[in-house]
This record gives sequence, C-alpha cells and structure tokens, in this order.
Amino acid sequence: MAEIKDFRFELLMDAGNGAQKAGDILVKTFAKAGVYVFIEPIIPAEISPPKRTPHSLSGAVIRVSSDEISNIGSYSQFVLVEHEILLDRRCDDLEFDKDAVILMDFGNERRAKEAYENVSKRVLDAGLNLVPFSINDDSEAIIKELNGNGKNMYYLGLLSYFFTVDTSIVEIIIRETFKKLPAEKLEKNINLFHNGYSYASSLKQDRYEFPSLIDESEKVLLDGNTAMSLGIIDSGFKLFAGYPITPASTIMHNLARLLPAYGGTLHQAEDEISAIGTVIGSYFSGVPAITATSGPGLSLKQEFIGLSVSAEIPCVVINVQRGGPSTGLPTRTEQTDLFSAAFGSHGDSPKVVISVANVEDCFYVPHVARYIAEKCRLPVIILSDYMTSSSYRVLDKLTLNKMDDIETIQDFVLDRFFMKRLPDTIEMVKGNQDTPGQTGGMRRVTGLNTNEDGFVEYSSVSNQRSHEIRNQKVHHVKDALLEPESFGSQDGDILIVGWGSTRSVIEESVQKLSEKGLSVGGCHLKIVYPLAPMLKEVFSRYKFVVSIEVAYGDSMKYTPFATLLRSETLVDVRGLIAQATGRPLKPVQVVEKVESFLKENVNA
Amino acid sequence: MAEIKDFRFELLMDAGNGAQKAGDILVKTFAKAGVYVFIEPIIPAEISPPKRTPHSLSGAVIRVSSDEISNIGSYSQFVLVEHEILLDRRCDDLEFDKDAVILMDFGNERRAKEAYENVSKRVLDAGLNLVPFSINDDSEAIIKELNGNGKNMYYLGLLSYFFTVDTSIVEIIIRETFKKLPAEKLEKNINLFHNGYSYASSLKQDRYEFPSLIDESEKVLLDGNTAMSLGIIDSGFKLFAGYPITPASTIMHNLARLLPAYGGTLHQAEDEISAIGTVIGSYFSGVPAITATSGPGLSLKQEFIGLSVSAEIPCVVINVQRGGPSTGLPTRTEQTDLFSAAFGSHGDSPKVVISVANVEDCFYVPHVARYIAEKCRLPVIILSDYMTSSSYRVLDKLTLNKMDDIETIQDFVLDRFFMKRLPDTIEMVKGNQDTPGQTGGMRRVTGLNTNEDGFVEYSSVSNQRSHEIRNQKVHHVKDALLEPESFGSQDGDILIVGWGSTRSVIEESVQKLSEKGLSVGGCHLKIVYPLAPMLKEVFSRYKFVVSIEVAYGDSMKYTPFATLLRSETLVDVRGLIAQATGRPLKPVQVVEKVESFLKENVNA
Amino acid sequence: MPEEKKALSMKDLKSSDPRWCTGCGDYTILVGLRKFMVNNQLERENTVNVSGIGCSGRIPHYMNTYGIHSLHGRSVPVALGIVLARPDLNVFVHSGDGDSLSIGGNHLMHGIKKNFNCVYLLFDNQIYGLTKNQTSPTTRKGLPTQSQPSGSMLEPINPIHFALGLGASFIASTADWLGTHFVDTLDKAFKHNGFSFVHVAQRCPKFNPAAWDFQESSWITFLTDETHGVANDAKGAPDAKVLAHNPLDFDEAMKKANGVPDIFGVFYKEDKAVYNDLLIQQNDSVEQKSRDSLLDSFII
Amino acid sequence: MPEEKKALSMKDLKSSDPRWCTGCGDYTILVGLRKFMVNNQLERENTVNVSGIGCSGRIPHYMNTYGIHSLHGRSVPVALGIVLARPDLNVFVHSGDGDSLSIGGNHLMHGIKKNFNCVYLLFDNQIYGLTKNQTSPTTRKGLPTQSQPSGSMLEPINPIHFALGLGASFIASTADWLGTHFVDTLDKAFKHNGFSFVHVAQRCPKFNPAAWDFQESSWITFLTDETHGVANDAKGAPDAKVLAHNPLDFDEAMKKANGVPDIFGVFYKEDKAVYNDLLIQQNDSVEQKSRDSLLDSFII
Ligand SMILES: Cc1ncc(C[n+]2csc(CCOP(=O)(O)OP(=O)(O)O)c2C)c(N)n1
Ligand SMILES: Cc1ncc(C[n+]2csc(CCOP(=O)(O)OP(=O)(O)O)c2C)c(N)n1
Ligand code: SF4
Ligand code: SF4
Ligand SMILES: [Mg+2]
Ligand SMILES: [Mg+2]
Repeated sequence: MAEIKDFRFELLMDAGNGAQKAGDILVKTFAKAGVYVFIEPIIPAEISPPKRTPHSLSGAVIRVSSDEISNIGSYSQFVLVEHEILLDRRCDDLEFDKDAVILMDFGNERRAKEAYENVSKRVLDAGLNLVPFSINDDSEAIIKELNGNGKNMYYLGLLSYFFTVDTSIVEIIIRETFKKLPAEKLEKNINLFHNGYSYASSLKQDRYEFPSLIDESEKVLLDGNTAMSLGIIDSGFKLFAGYPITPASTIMHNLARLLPAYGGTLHQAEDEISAIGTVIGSYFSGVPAITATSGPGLSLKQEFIGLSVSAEIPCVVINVQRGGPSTGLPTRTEQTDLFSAAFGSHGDSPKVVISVANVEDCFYVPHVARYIAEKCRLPVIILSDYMTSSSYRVLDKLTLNKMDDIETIQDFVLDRFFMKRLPDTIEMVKGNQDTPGQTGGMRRVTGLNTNEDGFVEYSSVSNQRSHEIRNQKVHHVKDALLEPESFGSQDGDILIVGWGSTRSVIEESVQKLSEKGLSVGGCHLKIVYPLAPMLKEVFSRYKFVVSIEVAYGDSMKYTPFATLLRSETLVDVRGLIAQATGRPLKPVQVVEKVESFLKENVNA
Repeated sequence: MAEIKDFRFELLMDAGNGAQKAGDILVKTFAKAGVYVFIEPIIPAEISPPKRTPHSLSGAVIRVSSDEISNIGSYSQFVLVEHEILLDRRCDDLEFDKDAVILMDFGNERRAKEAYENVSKRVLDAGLNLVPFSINDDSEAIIKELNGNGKNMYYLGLLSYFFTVDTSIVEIIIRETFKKLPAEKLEKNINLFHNGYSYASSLKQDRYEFPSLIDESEKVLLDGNTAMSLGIIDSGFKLFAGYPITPASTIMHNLARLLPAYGGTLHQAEDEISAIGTVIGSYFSGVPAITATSGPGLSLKQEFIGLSVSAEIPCVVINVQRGGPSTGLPTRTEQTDLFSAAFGSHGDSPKVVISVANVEDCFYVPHVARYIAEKCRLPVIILSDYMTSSSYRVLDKLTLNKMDDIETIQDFVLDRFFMKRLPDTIEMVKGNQDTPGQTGGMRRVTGLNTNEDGFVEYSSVSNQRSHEIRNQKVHHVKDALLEPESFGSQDGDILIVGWGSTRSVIEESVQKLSEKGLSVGGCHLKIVYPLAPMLKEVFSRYKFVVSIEVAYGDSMKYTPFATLLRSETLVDVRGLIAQATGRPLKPVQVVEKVESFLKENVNA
Repeated sequence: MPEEKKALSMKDLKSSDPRWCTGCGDYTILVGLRKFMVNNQLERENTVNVSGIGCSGRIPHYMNTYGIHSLHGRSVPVALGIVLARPDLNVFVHSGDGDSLSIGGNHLMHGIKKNFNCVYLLFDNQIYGLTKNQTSPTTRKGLPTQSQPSGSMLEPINPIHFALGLGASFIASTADWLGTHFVDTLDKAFKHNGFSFVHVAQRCPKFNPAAWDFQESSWITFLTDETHGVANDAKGAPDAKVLAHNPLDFDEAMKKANGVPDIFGVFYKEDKAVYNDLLIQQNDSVEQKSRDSLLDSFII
Repeated sequence: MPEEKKALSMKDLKSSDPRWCTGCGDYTILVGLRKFMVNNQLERENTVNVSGIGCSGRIPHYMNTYGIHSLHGRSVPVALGIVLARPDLNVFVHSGDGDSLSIGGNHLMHGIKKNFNCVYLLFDNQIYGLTKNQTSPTTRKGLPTQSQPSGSMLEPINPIHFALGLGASFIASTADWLGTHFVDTLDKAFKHNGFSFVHVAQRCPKFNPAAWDFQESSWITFLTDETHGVANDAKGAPDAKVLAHNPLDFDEAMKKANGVPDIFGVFYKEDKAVYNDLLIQQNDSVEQKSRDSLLDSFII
C-alpha cells in the first residue's frame, strides 16, 4: 500500500450516470478524514448528450492532498472510466500522467470489440497501465432492477477500496445523500457500493493510503459560485438582479434559495441590461445591489456601467469569465475579459476591477467590492472564471463578517486583497449624494456632465473637473494598494506574474522551481485595475518578467494583462504562457516553460 | 485695408436667428474667390433654447486662409455678436484673440443697460476692442415686416463689408439659398443685406482683404458626416442600418436621401443592437452593409461585434466620438472611445480600428474599412469625432472610386491611410466562406468555437487554433502598415504623437515650433489598432515622445493612446496634452506646452 | 414638539429652468405633474422622477424631487430597482415614444408584465424630438422625417392595443394641453396599485406640429365612467364627444382602442398581482435566518 | 444541356448529428422542417435558418442549408439583414420562449411591426432549457425553477395576444408532436407574404415535462378553416376538439386566443404591407443615379 501526500484521479462516466454524485460522496469522506480536496467537474456541453458518444463525457477530476491545495494539479495518476469511447475522448485532452493507472469497465466489450481493442492499444502504446474490470453478475442484476442506475455506486466501491477509506463513513454519506430514495432502492445502492468494494480486492492492484490527519477544525465544501453567493449575503447586499448565463447562473440559483431567508430579494430580469439597470436603481435608493453575468452579458451591460460612473451611483457586477469571443466556449475557462471589464464602456469611465484567485476569495470579494463601490461611488467589476466558479474545495471554515455598514469591513478581508483602507472622505463630482427619503436632499442624477451642484453643465472647465474627480477616486484606490502577494525569490532571474485563478499555479510552480535551485519569483495580483503603484520597483529586481495567463497572446500581440503591465512599468513583460485552450494552466507546464526559458536566456 | 492670409472670426446669434445660414453664404462666397475655409458651427445643447439666454448661443466660427487648412485655428480675431448675453457666455470659452475686434449689436441696450455695461467692461478689461453698432431704423422696419427675421442678412452685409467680398456674388448666393421664399420676402432680405453693407462703412473700422486667388479647380464644401455618407456610397455599401444619435445621426439623414438613388437601402432600426445585427445578416448574405453610431450605441453593439469576430462575418461600424462617459456631452468633441472600440467586446476579439484626421479622410475611410473587413472577415471600427463630423471645409474635389469589388480599391486611398495591400489570400477559421445562394456551399456559422469545417468544437487544440487564425488576420494588417505620417524634424528633442482629428494641430504646431528653431517632430496615426510595427524605431530617434489627445490623462493614468504606445514601444510616452474639455485642441496650446516642456527637460 | 410641516406649493417643486422649445407640450406636462403633487401633497423627498433620454427625459431635472435621468430606453429597469429597494416611494416614469416603444420596448413590455407599482407616462409626440426629427414607432404613416424623407413607411403602433395585448393592469390616455383631464388621469393612475400606463398626447411644435390639433377639439372623444374613469375636460376640449365606457371590460377596451389616437380616458383597469408585493410576500413567507447560520449547511 | 436537378430528400438536409436530450421536441421540429422543405422542394442553397441561443438555437447546425446561430435574443435583426440583402431567400427563424419573449422581446415586436418576409418559429417549452431550468416569460405560474424555486411568480405571457396586440399579419399555433399539423402550419406560414408568427408547443422532458401532455389529446382544440386554416391532426391528436374559425376576423381571433395554450391552428391572417417590399418599392420609385454624379450637388 502506497502512502501518498498529493494525488490526482478521475472518475469518467456517461452524462447522467451519477459520476459527480459518486465523486462528491468520496470527497466528503476524504474531507472527514482531514484530507484537503479540490474537484473539477467535467460537464458536457449539451444538456443530456446521447450515451456512449464522445459528447457524453462527464465526471470529476479530484485532487487530494494532506496540504491545502487550490488548483487541480497537473495530470491524473488514476482513472476509472465507464467505457472505451469516453476513454478515447479523454485521451485527447492530454490530462493523464505518463504512468497513470486506468481502470476501464469492459462490460461493453462484447458490443464493441474492435473499439475496445483500439482504445486499449492507444493507452498501452502511450505507456499507461490499463486494468480491465467488469461489474459482477450479482451487481448487474441489481442495476437492472434499478432501471440501469447504480453503476456509480459500484464504482464508488472500487474507488473506496483503492483509496483505502472507511466504508462505514461512506455508507453514512450515501444514506444522507439519497435520503429521499425509497428504502428498498437505497439498500440496493448500498449493496452495489459494497459489491464494488469487495470486487476491487480481486483486481490485485496497489492501493493508496493518505496519512490520517484527523483535524478537529470545521471544514466546508464549497464551489466558487456558492462561496460568492454566501459572500454576497455576508457582505450585506440586499438585492440580486440577474439573467441566466453559464457559468454565472448558479450564483442566481443559490441566491434564489438563500437570499429571501436573509432579508434580501432575488430578481430575475428580462435581460442583462435590465438587471444592471435595476441594480443601479436600487443603489440610487440606498439599497446595496449586485448582478452577475458572463462575457456576453458583460458586453450588454457596458452602457449602464458608464451611467454608474457618470451619475456616481455605486454598482457591483460579477463577471464569471468563460471561453470567448462571442458565445465561444460557454463551459470552458478563460481570462480574457480583463480589457472589456476595465475599458469596455465608451468614454473615459474610471472603475475598479478585482479578480479572485480561489474559492475563499469568492467569499470575501463581495465585501471588498461593496466597500470600494460605495466609498468611491463607482462601478466595481469582479472577475471570476469558469474554473474557479465550478470547481470546489474543502476549506477551513470561513470567517463571517455580517457586514452592514461598509466601514465595519474587517482588516483581514482588505489584507486578503492586498489593500488598505481608503481615505475617510472622497470627493465626488456632485456635492449632494443623498438618497430618496432623505429630507431636503432632493437631487437629480444624470449621465450628462454636471457641475458640483448636480446641474447639467457643458462648459469645458466643468467637464474637465468631472473627469479629474472621477479619476481621482480610482487613484485613491491605487494609493491604497499594497505590494501584491509574492512567492519564492524576492529578486533574481525571472519573475512570473499573473492574476485571478492562476495564483496557486504560480505558487506551486515557483516552489517547485525554487526546489530545483532556480532563482525564480512569483507575483500575483487580485486587484487588476488600477494596478498597484510599486510594480515597476518589484519588476526591476528581476532580469526577466513574464506573465502567465489563460488568454491569447503571441509575438505580435501582448495579452491584456501584459499590455497593462508594460504600459505601467515599461518593463518588457512577455507572455510565457498566453494560451486560451479553455483549460486551466498546469503547474508542470509553467515549470517546463521557465526551465527552458532560463536555459535559453540566462544560462545560455 | 489689411491683406491677410489666415484669419478666424465668428458670428454669434441667438439660436434660430439664422447665424449658420449667413455664415454658409459668406463661406461660399469666399470659396468662389479661391479662399480655403474651415467652419465650426456652434450649436446649442437644446433644440430651441429660449432667446436672450446663455443657452441660446449659436453661430459659426470661420477660419479663412489662402492655404489649405483643416482645423479651426486657435483664437478668433473678429467677432460679430447679437447681444450682450451671448458675448458674456462666449467670453467663458476663452476663444478670443487678445486683440480681437468685437462688433456687438447694441440694439437691446435700452432693455438691459446694466448688463450691457457689465459685459462691455468685461471685454474692455480683457483688452479687446469693442465696437458697438446697431441696426438702422429702415432695416428695423423691414425686420418687423419679416416677423423678426432677417437680422442675419443685415449682419451678413456687415461681414461682407469688413471682409471685402464681392456683393454681387453674395447676392447670387442669397438668391440661390432662399429660392423657396416668396419674391417679396426675398427682396426684403436682399435689402437688409445691402443696408448692412452700407451701414458698415459708417463704422470707420479697418477692413480685411484676402489676396485674390482665382483658382479654376473644382471645389466642394463638405462636413465630415456628409463626406462619410458620400464615401459609403462611393465604396459600394448597399445597406445602411442605423439608429439616431448625436452626432452620428446626420450620416443616416444624408443616406436616407441619397442611398436609394444609388441602388442602396436605408434601414432605421429599433435600436443600435438591432442595427448591427442587420448589418451582419446582410454581410452574411454577401451584401456590404454599414452602421454608424456614437458612444452609447458603441457600448450596445459590443456583443454583436464579438459575433462578427467569431462567425467571421465582415462588419463596419462608424463611431462618431462625443463627450463621455455615459450620455456625457453629446454636442462636444472627445477622443475617448479608443479602448472601447479596440477592446470593448468580451473575450479576445481581434479587430481593426481606423480613425479619421479630417473631412477628406471621412470620404475615403469607408473604402479602406470595407477593404479590410472583407479581406479579413472581421469587424472594422471607424472612429470619427464630433469636431470632424460637424465642421465643414472647402476642399479640392474628391476622387471617386466607384468601388464594387474591394480589390479595385485605388492605391492612393490605401496610401492615405499609410498602408499597403493585404496578401491575396488570408486564412480563415472556417474553410468555407460561401454566401447563401451559392450552390453546394451550404454552411452554418455560429458564435461558438468551430473547427475548420465549421462544426462546433470544444477541444483545446481547436480553440487555440481559432484564436491564432483570428489574430493572424490582424497581424496581416499590422504587417501592411507603413510608417505613419510625420512632420518636421525626423529626429531630435521631442516627438509629438497623436491620432484622429489632432492631425492638423500636430502639423501646424510642429511647423510653428520648427520655425522657432526647435528640434521637434510630429507623428500621426490613422490606423490605431493594430499599431504600425516600426513605432519603436521611430520613437527612438527622439529624446522625448509625448502624445496630445482630447482624452483625459494625468500623472497616475495614461490616456488610452499613450497606454497602447507605451506597451508597444516601451518608450515613456506621456500625455503632453491629455484633456477632455469638450473642445478641440489649439495649435497655440501645443506650441506653448512644447516650449515649456523643452525648457524644463532639455534646455534646463 | 415636531415642527409643523409647511404645505407643498407649486414653487417648492421648481428646480432649474426648463429649456424646451416654446410651445412644447412638455411644459404643460411638467406643470400638470406639479399640480398633481400639490393636490395630493406628496412629499418631495419620497418622490422619484425617472426618465430615459429625449426631450421628455429632461422632466426630472425640473422637478425638485429626487430624480434620475437614466439611459435611452432604460427607465423601466431603473424604476423597478427603486421600487424594489423602497416600495414606499412615489415613482413616476417619463419616457418618449421612441424611448418607450423603440429602444425601450422590451423593458416596457416586462414592466407591464411584472406590474410593479409606478406611474408610467408615455410622452407621445409621434417623433424623435431630441435627436431632431426622425420617425418613431408612433409616427403616422407618410410623414416625412430626417430618417424617412419620402414619408414614414409603417403604420404606427397603437400604444393602447400594445398595452392591452401585454395584459397591463391600468391603461389611460390623455393630452398635455388638457389641464384638468391630465391631472385627473395622473390621480387615477397614481391611486391604482400596479403599473399604471398613461399615454400622453404631447405637442412638438418644432418637428411635428401637425401631430395633435390642440386648438380644435371636435376630433376628441372622452371615455367616462363614474367610478374608474376621468371626467371629460369641458374647458380644455369644449367640442369633444363623450362616450361612456366601463374600464373593467377588456373586450370593450380592445374595441375602443381602435379609435386611438382620438380617444382619451381610462381604457382599462384590473386588480392584478403586483410584482413588488409578490416579492415582499414571498420573502416574508420564508423563515428569516441569522447570518450566523450562513455556512452551516456547507460544513462537512 | 443542363443537368437534371436531383429531387431534394430528407437525407440531403442532414448535416451534423443533433445533441438534444432524448424525447426533446426539438427533434420532431427538425424532422418537420425537413419534411416541409422536401414537400416543397425548397432549394437548400437558397434557404437560411437563423436562430438565437438556446436548445432551440441549435436547429441551424443540423439543417444542411445555410444557417446562422446568432446571439441570444437577436435572431430577428439578423434575419432582417438577410431578407433585405436577398429578398429571394427562404428565411426561417428559430427562437426559444426566453430568446423570443424575454431578452429578444423588442426585436420580435419590431419584426412583427415591420412585417418583413420570414417564417418565425417560437419554440415554447415554457422554460429556459439550455441554461438549465429557469423561469421564462411563458412558464406557468407556480412552477418551481432554479431562479424561482418557490414557484414561478407571474402569469405567463399569452404569445397569441402579444402578437395580435402588435398587429402581426399571420399568427398560428401548433405543436412539435403533431406531425401533419406542424408541417401544414409551416406550409401556410411560408406561403403567407410577411412576418409569419408560428407558436410551437415544444416538449422539454428534461426540465419541464409537465408543460405539454402529448400522450393525451382531449385537452386540445383545433381551429379550422377551409381557405386559410390548417386541417386538424386526427392521427396526432385523436381526441382533440375541432372548432371552426375565420382567421380574417381580428376580434374573433382575440377571443379565441383566450383559450391559449390549449388551442392550435391559424388564429389570424391579414394582407399587410411588407417591409422589404415597401423598401424595394420606395427605392424603385427614386430616380437612379450614376455614381459619377455623387459630388455634383456639393460643388461650389
Ligand atoms: C443608446 C442611445 N441611443 C440613441 C440615443 C440618442 N437619442 C436620444 S433621445 C432619442 C430619441 C428621442 O425621441 P423620443 O424618445 O420620442 O423622445 P422625445 O425627444 O421625442 O421626447 C435618441 C435616439 C441615446 N441617447 N442613447
Ligand atoms: C446575452 C446572453 N445572455 C444569456 C445567455 C445564456 N442563455 C443561453 S440560452 C438562454 C435561454 C434559453 O431559453 P430559451 O430561449 O427558452 O431556449 P431553450 O433552451 O428553452 O430552447 C440563455 C439565458 C446568452 N447566451 N447570451
Ligand atoms: S423638439 Fe419638440 S419635444 Fe423637443 S423640446 Fe422642442 S417642441 Fe418639445
Ligand atoms: S433541456 Fe429540454 S429543450 Fe433542451 S435539449 Fe433537453 S429536453 Fe430539449
Ligand atoms: Mg418623441
Ligand atoms: Mg425555452
């Protein structure tokens, strides 16, 4: 039995067969044993694609570790897959470790002999270890009784055996998960689980064991969008207005269930333009409101984002990035909405853009966004991405803020985003910022330029004044930004910069590179507009500065983030990885790229 | 009598009193005499503001010169103004030369004695030369008979006297202009004109005379939006879809009259989103189509701009910039939509952005935009601005292209935009680009990612391939860009860079600075995205590179253009003038700024 | 001792000076709105005027209440935000025919469907005013404009049919120059619980002087009903016809609407669930929790 | 000698394999559309299928014609562009209930008003399918969804009332599972000159299985009319009622529409000016000029 500290595996089944459920149960079991877990679900692009087709690939990639982890790692070392078509399809993704063990269900082999042969050959040729198995006859019979369901429980049994977990705990969690099933069906599922477990031992394969870490601290299992939803409630937003769009929709789904219980209102608008309009109407009336969308919705909201700037009405927009341009790849990850967030609205519309690195950030970012939006009375855009929104993690329990007044925001929340408090008062274009209901404060706001008294004015002096004051607000934010988080060496050959969800990839790859004795630093930004003022100084400590991004770039075009860094620092920041393949970056990719970069440029 | 080569004057009247008409007649007279003219109308923000209020300020600023000119110059040297309120209001704009002669109609003096006194004091204190006049009794009587109309003709008489023009030509143009008036009314107007002319001589003021330049070449009088409309027809667009918005609307107005006569169709859409959707539908079907809008409309079109990128359907969007953000200053000029044009749509959406420097460019830019849009099958955005769209000029007659096939675009048109021809064939994401009606080419386009066969595909490889091909198209444009236009010294102390409508300000100020013996160069870009590849080399020839822009910038924030230049060249380009006051820049401002900059930084 | 509240006067409602063209119907709408507020002694600080962009969109600037001059076509979502945040406020929405029915059509449609509580005034001058004379969805066929110089091409939308087809709960039509009828209509609209759709014939002497003949009145028919209707305006339109109409009868309303734009009065009225009330009820029906419990169900 | 044209077959119309859920009504709509094209031997290269985004939006991918899968809610403007560019093409628009009536409501409204020539199919599954189960404007009140888990809050829009209120020139309703009725309806819609609005009851077994009962048929009423109507589908709905209806009668149509969604057939049909024809006529009436003259009137 191999004791392991960090391991990645995956369960692949046809969509609709319950792979994710099985994964969840296993993950909860791990978590109860004190192990940290990161899960990336594999979700097909279609609602219910036909089974036994490549489009039907569904499942969960699970990374377990005895340390906190916040990325999915590089390659899967163990795979359990339902049939040959899925395996073939998944091979295309190049996500398997070169020594991976692949358990494939050969139950369909008779039906598709040739295909099984071809795929077996493919994995064997690639040097992987293929372990055929099948569901035993008893279990097949039960599955038939369950109308074809329950295979996932059998697989769960197999996995439980190989990962040496406590079957009694698994059983408890199965019972909890399926508590709505009729007792008889539930027992059949339990049986399948146990059958799988015992069958596994017959396969005579190595088992894996995690060091027992029994840890008394409370843990939570959350995906990014759920954490964001809870953060919205904790930070005191009272209205969410939204329109469905993948991958942002689940924020609305969560809040539809939760917000009313916490004194808030969930409003489904007729489109994204309307949703942000309602947010602005609410905030104008003094009630904090927020909306969430993804790329196409962000494009639609641009006009209202400009109104928020000009009329000085706070507004917070969450944008969960997905593959673009246009409809793009709705169920893949990218980091390419940075420009659109910072500069999408016409005219000079100063605003603040905050990205999230991980699931915890999702919980705390609404607090910071609200704090800045209300202090400066401008739009704040939160950039999450598909990866962060939909992957979930076991986390130490989060700290509630129960924020109502923005000034009560806790220091550790601001620290987390590497900023300090803003000045007590910040000058506004319009002197009077009262909200309806306040006696004597009657005022009119508008998207036209106004003078200090809030009256429309077309003069050059007044227009320039408004531009200055609006920009000054963002400058206050810039002044409040601390040196961004850094990893590894504080100076040296190369600095890897990134933002948003690449944080843990930077952290992990810098650690690995440092272990190899290379002089490498990492730098990660959460607030991406404005940029922290000391970047030039930080960058100057390294021979080379490179960015890694899930965004397209090449030798004739810098990525958006690199463009901003170059303009800000005049340092020749180039994209070390500037790819938009729809997949998150891997620590190992970064390690390899840095090694070869240093070989060419430093040690040459 | 002073002979002058370059002179700026203005006629200011209450809105609705015909100042622009009078200005036009005078301008045509100048043009017939071979003089070049540039006119900037002063248009009130309200439709018909109440008379005798500051909001009622209306009129025309006119610059005349014996050389071609394409900006309004710096300060007015002669002013004819209807009453004290307008003068007072206009003083705020700081548009008068320090020695300006101000003719003010004192006809209202009895009604507003104190106000007249205060304003007189204001202008005298400022050192200006105030010349009171009034309309003689005969003429007052005629004006009464005309129900208060005709004052503008009297003023035209005054101006004709002072600018020593041939009254018989003016009379012909008046008759032509008012040919729809009843004969009796027309004669009364003519009388008023002559009365004004004779009255003027009694004022005993200096007259001005232009050298007679009788020039046989044909000339046209055009404003930017009219030139753009004609260019749209000449370049073979067959559908214009639009939605009204200031200052873009007049393009639609022109085309509504003209397009049907030239085989095209004018469609008024229900909003800006719909307008661009219809353009894309038309282009998909093989018929070149175009839309025009201003800031708020550009924000709304962002989602469809992304579809044009992804589905590889050409599309051309004209954006006439006005003051922003949000509704901003609809009747003032700015250059702040650059980022929104280049980067407004979510995701990585490569496109091309072309700006116009002047009225002629407006005529030729549709040709270039169509050429690039169709060759590369992507969106091209044309950036004009309020200033260029609404000011008009006397020009040598333009050269028609009568373009149908884009390959017939004439070289001088591409030269004008400092680019060469694109490669014969450019690779597309989708191999088949047939249009409906083509047998056998049946194909489906989509905003989702596709493979080469046009089928939806989610794989990493395919997505990265699409990104590469789309960006490669823009790289082809970059490769085709020649060194941008330059002025003055080819190396030296300082280079002034700008884009769009600041061209002639750069040209003129560089000339003035060079005459002063300073080592100054100018560089002007028309195509602003992508940037020409040799900028770094060009910039390296100067000690300092500064930008001038009608866009906000300060020491903590670079303007959009400077940001792009910095990232591209890593040269410390800063905004010498980065103001958004709603007014075009003045050559004299630039001269002053450069002089003081050089004093501080070079000769210190 | 609490200070006695001073009665609200017309003067109290002035802010900056309007800048419309002479003779523009927006002036009389402004005065009518002020009159209505004075009649009802509405509190300025609890009143919000919301608008889109257009000549009509300027109204909020001239009313000394709270106000938001938002974006072209987007007044409804903004108004909804205000109503959801503060259902106690008096919310008036001002929107031109282009703003309402061209770019803003979808929001208006969903405002009507949601039936949230506000008074919606559609300023119908049958033209785009602020952008200087383009065809709008209510422009009469044949009228030459800057965008359709050979004459506007399509039959105008009938705003009353439109609102009826969408299931509006209150529909009335009045005219800017009919002083008492306008104020009375506002009154009915305000007292109705839900989205009160008020079509206002509005003069635009600048670009569409022929749209409404306000000097003649024989072309006008008033709908009247003792309980739900508005009295005919004998002073404002002495030659008008008067027609009895029961605003509770949907089919009748549909038929009468065929006579639009020559008919003024309350077309339709229905008691219907109000979106902001529904939301409040729904939220109230849910057990309220303390934020302390927020993470509980995610603990493993 | 010209090659003899091969007759169009069902197979010719296949492109890639559909990927909807098993039992989805979109499959039968796809088949019906192909059948209709085969019946009429429409040329594939002169046919364009246009869609927005949604499960319904995938149709163009599966039809071996020209196609454009555009943006959510924006199929109408794109279709109009195609029709203006090439009035000779056969244009079919496919749009979900959310696509049509939520985000796309304004374009649909103006498509109807413009009455440009196309067949518009509203795929009504009373739910957001592709985004996995949110309330749409046609979702029946009370249905719990992901966005309104305590039950959808509002009365659904009646799409027939909606189209009638906007003055649509052709309005019909059919169902995906009614094979012949669907194809016959498409036929009538296609032969109508103008914007043909076809409401299609569409099954979504995944998220809204209870929306339409396709196994029972006693709840269905067919409207029939010899000249303008569609024959009842005795095979597809053996227990359905049949009701005579004159589609030329607007008032009758309004009344019958009260029975929606249980009534299928042609509700309304009217000969009305068609936008693309109007534009062509207008352009034809203008004296055509050579581009040589372009600058003439600007010469001074
Ligand atoms: C997004 C956007 N598009 C266009 C405009 C320009 N615009 C301002 S008002 C208006 C229409 C005015 O007509 P209407 O709504 O009837 O109001 P009116 O001026 O007649 O009162 C338009 C098109 C704008 N401000 N914003
Ligand atoms: C601008 C934009 N907003 C939201 C979405 C996400 N989205 C895709 S389809 C859809 C609605 C689907 O419902 P419906 O139109 O009824 O079509 P169905 O899937 O039911 O056929 C939504 C909200 C999007 N693609 N684009
Ligand atoms: S243009 Fe018409 S609507 Fe606008 S202010 Fe003038 S008269 Fe009134
Ligand atoms: S979700 Fe519903 S509409 Fe979409 S494919 Fe599945 S069954 Fe069809
Ligand atoms: Mg109007
Ligand atoms: Mg649907």
